Amino acid sequence: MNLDALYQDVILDHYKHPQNKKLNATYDAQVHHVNPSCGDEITLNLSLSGGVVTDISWDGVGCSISQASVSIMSDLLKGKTIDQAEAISEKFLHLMQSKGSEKGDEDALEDAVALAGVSKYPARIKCALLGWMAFKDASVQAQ
Amino acid sequence: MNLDALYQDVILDHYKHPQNKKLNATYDAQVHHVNPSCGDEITLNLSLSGGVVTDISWDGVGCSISQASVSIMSDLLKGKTIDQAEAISEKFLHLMQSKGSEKGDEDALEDAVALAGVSKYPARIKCALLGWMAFKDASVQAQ
Amino acid sequence: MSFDALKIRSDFPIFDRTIRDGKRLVYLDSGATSQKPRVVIDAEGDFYRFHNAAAHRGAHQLAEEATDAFEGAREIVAKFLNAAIDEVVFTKSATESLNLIAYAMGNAPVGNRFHVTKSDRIVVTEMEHHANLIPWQQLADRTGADLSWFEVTPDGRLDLSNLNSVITENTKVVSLTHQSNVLGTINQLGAIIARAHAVGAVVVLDACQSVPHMSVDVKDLDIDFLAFSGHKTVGPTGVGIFWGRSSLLAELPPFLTGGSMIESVTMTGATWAPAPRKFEAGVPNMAQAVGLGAALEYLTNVGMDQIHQHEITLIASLIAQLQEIPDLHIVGPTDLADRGGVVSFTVGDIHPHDLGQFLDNQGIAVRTGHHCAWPLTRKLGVPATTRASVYLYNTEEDLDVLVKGVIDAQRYFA
Amino acid sequence: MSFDALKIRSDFPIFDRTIRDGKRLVYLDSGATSQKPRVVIDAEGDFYRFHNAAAHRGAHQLAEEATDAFEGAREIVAKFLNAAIDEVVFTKSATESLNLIAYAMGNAPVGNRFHVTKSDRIVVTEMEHHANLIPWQQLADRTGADLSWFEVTPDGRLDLSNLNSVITENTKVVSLTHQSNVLGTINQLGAIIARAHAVGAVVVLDACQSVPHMSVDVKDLDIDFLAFSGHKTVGPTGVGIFWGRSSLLAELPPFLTGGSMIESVTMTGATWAPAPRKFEAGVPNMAQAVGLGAALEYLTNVGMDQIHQHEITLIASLIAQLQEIPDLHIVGPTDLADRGGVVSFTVGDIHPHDLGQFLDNQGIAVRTGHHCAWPLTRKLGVPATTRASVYLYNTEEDLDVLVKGVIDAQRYFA
Ligand SMILES: Cc1ncc(COP(=O)(O)O)c(C=O)c1O
Ligand SMILES: Cc1ncc(COP(=O)(O)O)c(C=O)c1O
Repeated sequence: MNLDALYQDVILDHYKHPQNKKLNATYDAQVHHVNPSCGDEITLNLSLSGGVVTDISWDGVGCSISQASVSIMSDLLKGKTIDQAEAISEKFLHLMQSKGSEKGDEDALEDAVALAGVSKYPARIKCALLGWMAFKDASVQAQ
Repeated sequence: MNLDALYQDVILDHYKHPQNKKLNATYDAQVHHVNPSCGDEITLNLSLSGGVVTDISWDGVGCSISQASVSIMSDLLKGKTIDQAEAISEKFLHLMQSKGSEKGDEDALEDAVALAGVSKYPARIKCALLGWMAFKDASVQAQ
Repeated sequence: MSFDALKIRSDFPIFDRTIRDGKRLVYLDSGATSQKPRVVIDAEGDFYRFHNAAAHRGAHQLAEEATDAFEGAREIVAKFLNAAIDEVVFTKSATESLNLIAYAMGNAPVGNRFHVTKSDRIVVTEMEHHANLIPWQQLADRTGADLSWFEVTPDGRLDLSNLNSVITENTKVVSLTHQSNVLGTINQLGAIIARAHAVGAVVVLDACQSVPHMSVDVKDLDIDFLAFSGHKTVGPTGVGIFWGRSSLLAELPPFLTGGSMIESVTMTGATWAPAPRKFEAGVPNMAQAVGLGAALEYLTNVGMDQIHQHEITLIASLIAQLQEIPDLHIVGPTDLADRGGVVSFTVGDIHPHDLGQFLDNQGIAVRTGHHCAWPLTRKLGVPATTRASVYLYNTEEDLDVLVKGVIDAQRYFA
Repeated sequence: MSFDALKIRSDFPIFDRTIRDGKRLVYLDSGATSQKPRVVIDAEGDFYRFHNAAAHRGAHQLAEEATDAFEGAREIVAKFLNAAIDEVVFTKSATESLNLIAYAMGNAPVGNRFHVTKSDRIVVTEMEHHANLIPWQQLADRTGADLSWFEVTPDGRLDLSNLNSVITENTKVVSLTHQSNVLGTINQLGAIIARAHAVGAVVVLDACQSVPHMSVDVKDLDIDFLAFSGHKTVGPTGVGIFWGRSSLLAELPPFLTGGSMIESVTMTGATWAPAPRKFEAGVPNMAQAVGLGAALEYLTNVGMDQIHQHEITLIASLIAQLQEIPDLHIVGPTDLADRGGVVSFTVGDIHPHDLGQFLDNQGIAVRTGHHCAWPLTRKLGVPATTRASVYLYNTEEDLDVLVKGVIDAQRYFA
């Protein structure tokens, strides 16, 4: 196995320089999610306006996969409509469940395709999904 | 295996014609014992006088081994001193635990040596001991 | 392919051994526990040989493989019962599964739909195995709830004539066996489930004697919870299943607590993972779960309907032959409708323990006693019975040996 | 004979396989679960192949043999712990054993010495595994009793400075781990046990991390109850041990109820068999108990003192090597007194999950996370740690591979 396929530069970059990792004081929904098996935690603030994701900010502790994934997600989904964000999230979930058989739709997922390698490591899929699940939860609460 | 070594004539005789199987109305101790794994039950009445077993009477349901054993025991221990009865009971217990390696002390155990074959069948030892355990319990209570 | 019990038997290594100085093993005690095919023994061994690690607890390859094997087994069980994967909980036995639901209900706080108080009722039947009776007695004791039961008719069926006065408006749970392990009776569940659901009670099915022997579809049956044991299902010892409707498992509090069933823990309290994890505290019985998966796949390959048909054919034949024997009394239904592969009987004055011993001496394994259903045995007015139970590896020849054995015993103890 | 870990390793089939494209398996996760020697796998298989039947439940030869095998295993466990045979209870896991005692105490009626009320206290420690924490939280919740605990010092030892104010006169039970599964600390029990007994409390020892690794004598320790898991003791999954002093087991109410644990049963109530049967409801995990027996015999043959010495030697070497690595921080005692074969650490900013993944890619299996001791991890101020744990089959070479792996990881994630 080539570890570089898992730890792509995009991931390590996001890990070292996470985007939107500073909780915005105003938000429409705040959620706190944990990964009980490893102890990773995330708090995510979401703002919506007229069916559009106007802001995602977050804070948390976790491994490079979970941190990079939420960083990428926050960049990617900001500015999208709720419907678009849901569709992208669905695609990302599908990619994670692909057991290494898919590369991901780069047009929709952009940087998030760098996480494709995670799908070969069942124990890490939850890391990659932590932020996305938090977003999903927050978007339900905010609507 | 020869089943006749287990079901000796003495046993079948006692089974068909059990001794002292009619509860005496007067007694110093009455006990009720069950064998939870097969449902066998026995009620035993014991009378003592001056350190001597003056009467053992009983009633119950059970297999040939348990019925014959209590019948033999009641015959054997009546008239003995408590000390003698305890010594005989110890010898019988020892015989039952012998896994078929002993024949039993016929002077002390008399008809009860016919039960020696039971010691080869672990599941039946409890049957053979049911009455003896009831006696032991009753003799403690009566003293 | 026609059903070939002899061929099936060759999959089970234990039949290569002999009993009591060279006699062929005639195993008629599958109601107590079933024998295991080679594929099950190997599945358990191979787990240890190739994939052993703590499932759900490591980021290394072995832990991934152990998790896959364990979760793969859950998928097989779900498919076997026509259930959703997350509805399947691994326990150590049906006994644990039944204690799980009874204790978990006892843990339910006010406001939870499972909360039990002294104004509630718990309903069982007179033909329950101790495992589906005592846990409910204990729950009734702890909560003050009333324990009621359906009686058994002289021919060994449930008496449902008082259905509405047994399952009252305040009934919280109805727990009963699918098939009696003593009588062979297969209980007809429709009216009971309808009434239970009408009063808002949940229905728990003790499927120990049905899941191994016929196809059981939890959706079709419309029950709420189900329990069975792996060891009666040609699977390993040390594993059982607790199944529950997803929406109900979400509300049911946990039973055993500890590692892997939590969401978050502090020194003063904890929150729970979603089902099934909430009900699986600790490093699970992984090798046994995997063995159970192999067992259910084995049974599926043979065909559950074929197995059931085979058993019915055998039991019809056995009942007919036993009825010919003077002084032999069958305890339980003799008509074949709604009846599984278990026959209990008494033979004149011969105590079952003596009969069992005699048969054992011929290589025949039967069970004697109250079969862990003591209240039923008392009700039937017998101190004990002898029970023969059949499974996929039994043949007509096994029955012939048994019938001859009973007749010889009559002569021996005459 | 000198201790030969390589020879021992050859008894464990899993080491014949490779990890991640051909790398040698360096298994440093025995704290989570141990690997199994051939004799254990075979003992479980042979039970099914030759002796399988329901123990204690049949009058036939197979049932006799199954009973002998199962009870023989109990004898081995008793000898291993220096306990009386009837004091050994088979459970499915340490988790069940610890739930057993907590629930059974909750079942104790007024007048029973185990009866718990809101004026009682339950004492644990901050270094407990969830399995020895949450069951007590739950008991405290159900009864209103107060839950208190010993804190952990910065160097990873129990802080006993407030012994008498933690174990108060109203303390009913003190339950603690013998060896921390995170820190490696072996707790010194003398003062705790003396104080507990002085106030009439019983002492429960979670021996999951000690029984597999050193000789544990329950009489010598003067404890009251003990729990451990078979799967960490080179034994099968699906089996654990609950040990209790004979006189206490006699008074402790049962936990799981059902078949084989009863004396008599009616529709309205039941009475109990004496221990250990009272605590073993249902057809037991026979094959797993037999496998555990084989495991303990295997360990005894190797020698528990030799195993402990081997682990101490390895861990001393490992700690020394880890301390050389810049940015690596050992969580737990670094002095070797009273310390077992477990080392947890953090490496700079590298998240344990990433480190574990990197090591896995080299064939090295370690555990990462909170190790089911989340309150301890919080207290230590780290979100998670990486844990290496050694056992009889590990070698200096395994440690070299680990140390090199950690250094390479630092470079990779730099
Ligand atoms: C100290 C300690 N206690 C309890 C347990 C629980 O053991 P199990 O999960 O086997 O029930 C473990 C292991 O996971 C442990 O390390
Ligand atoms: C009808 C029924 N219920 C429950 C049980 C209990 O199963 P186990 O002992 O495997 O837990 C049995 C078997 O013993 C049974 O036949």
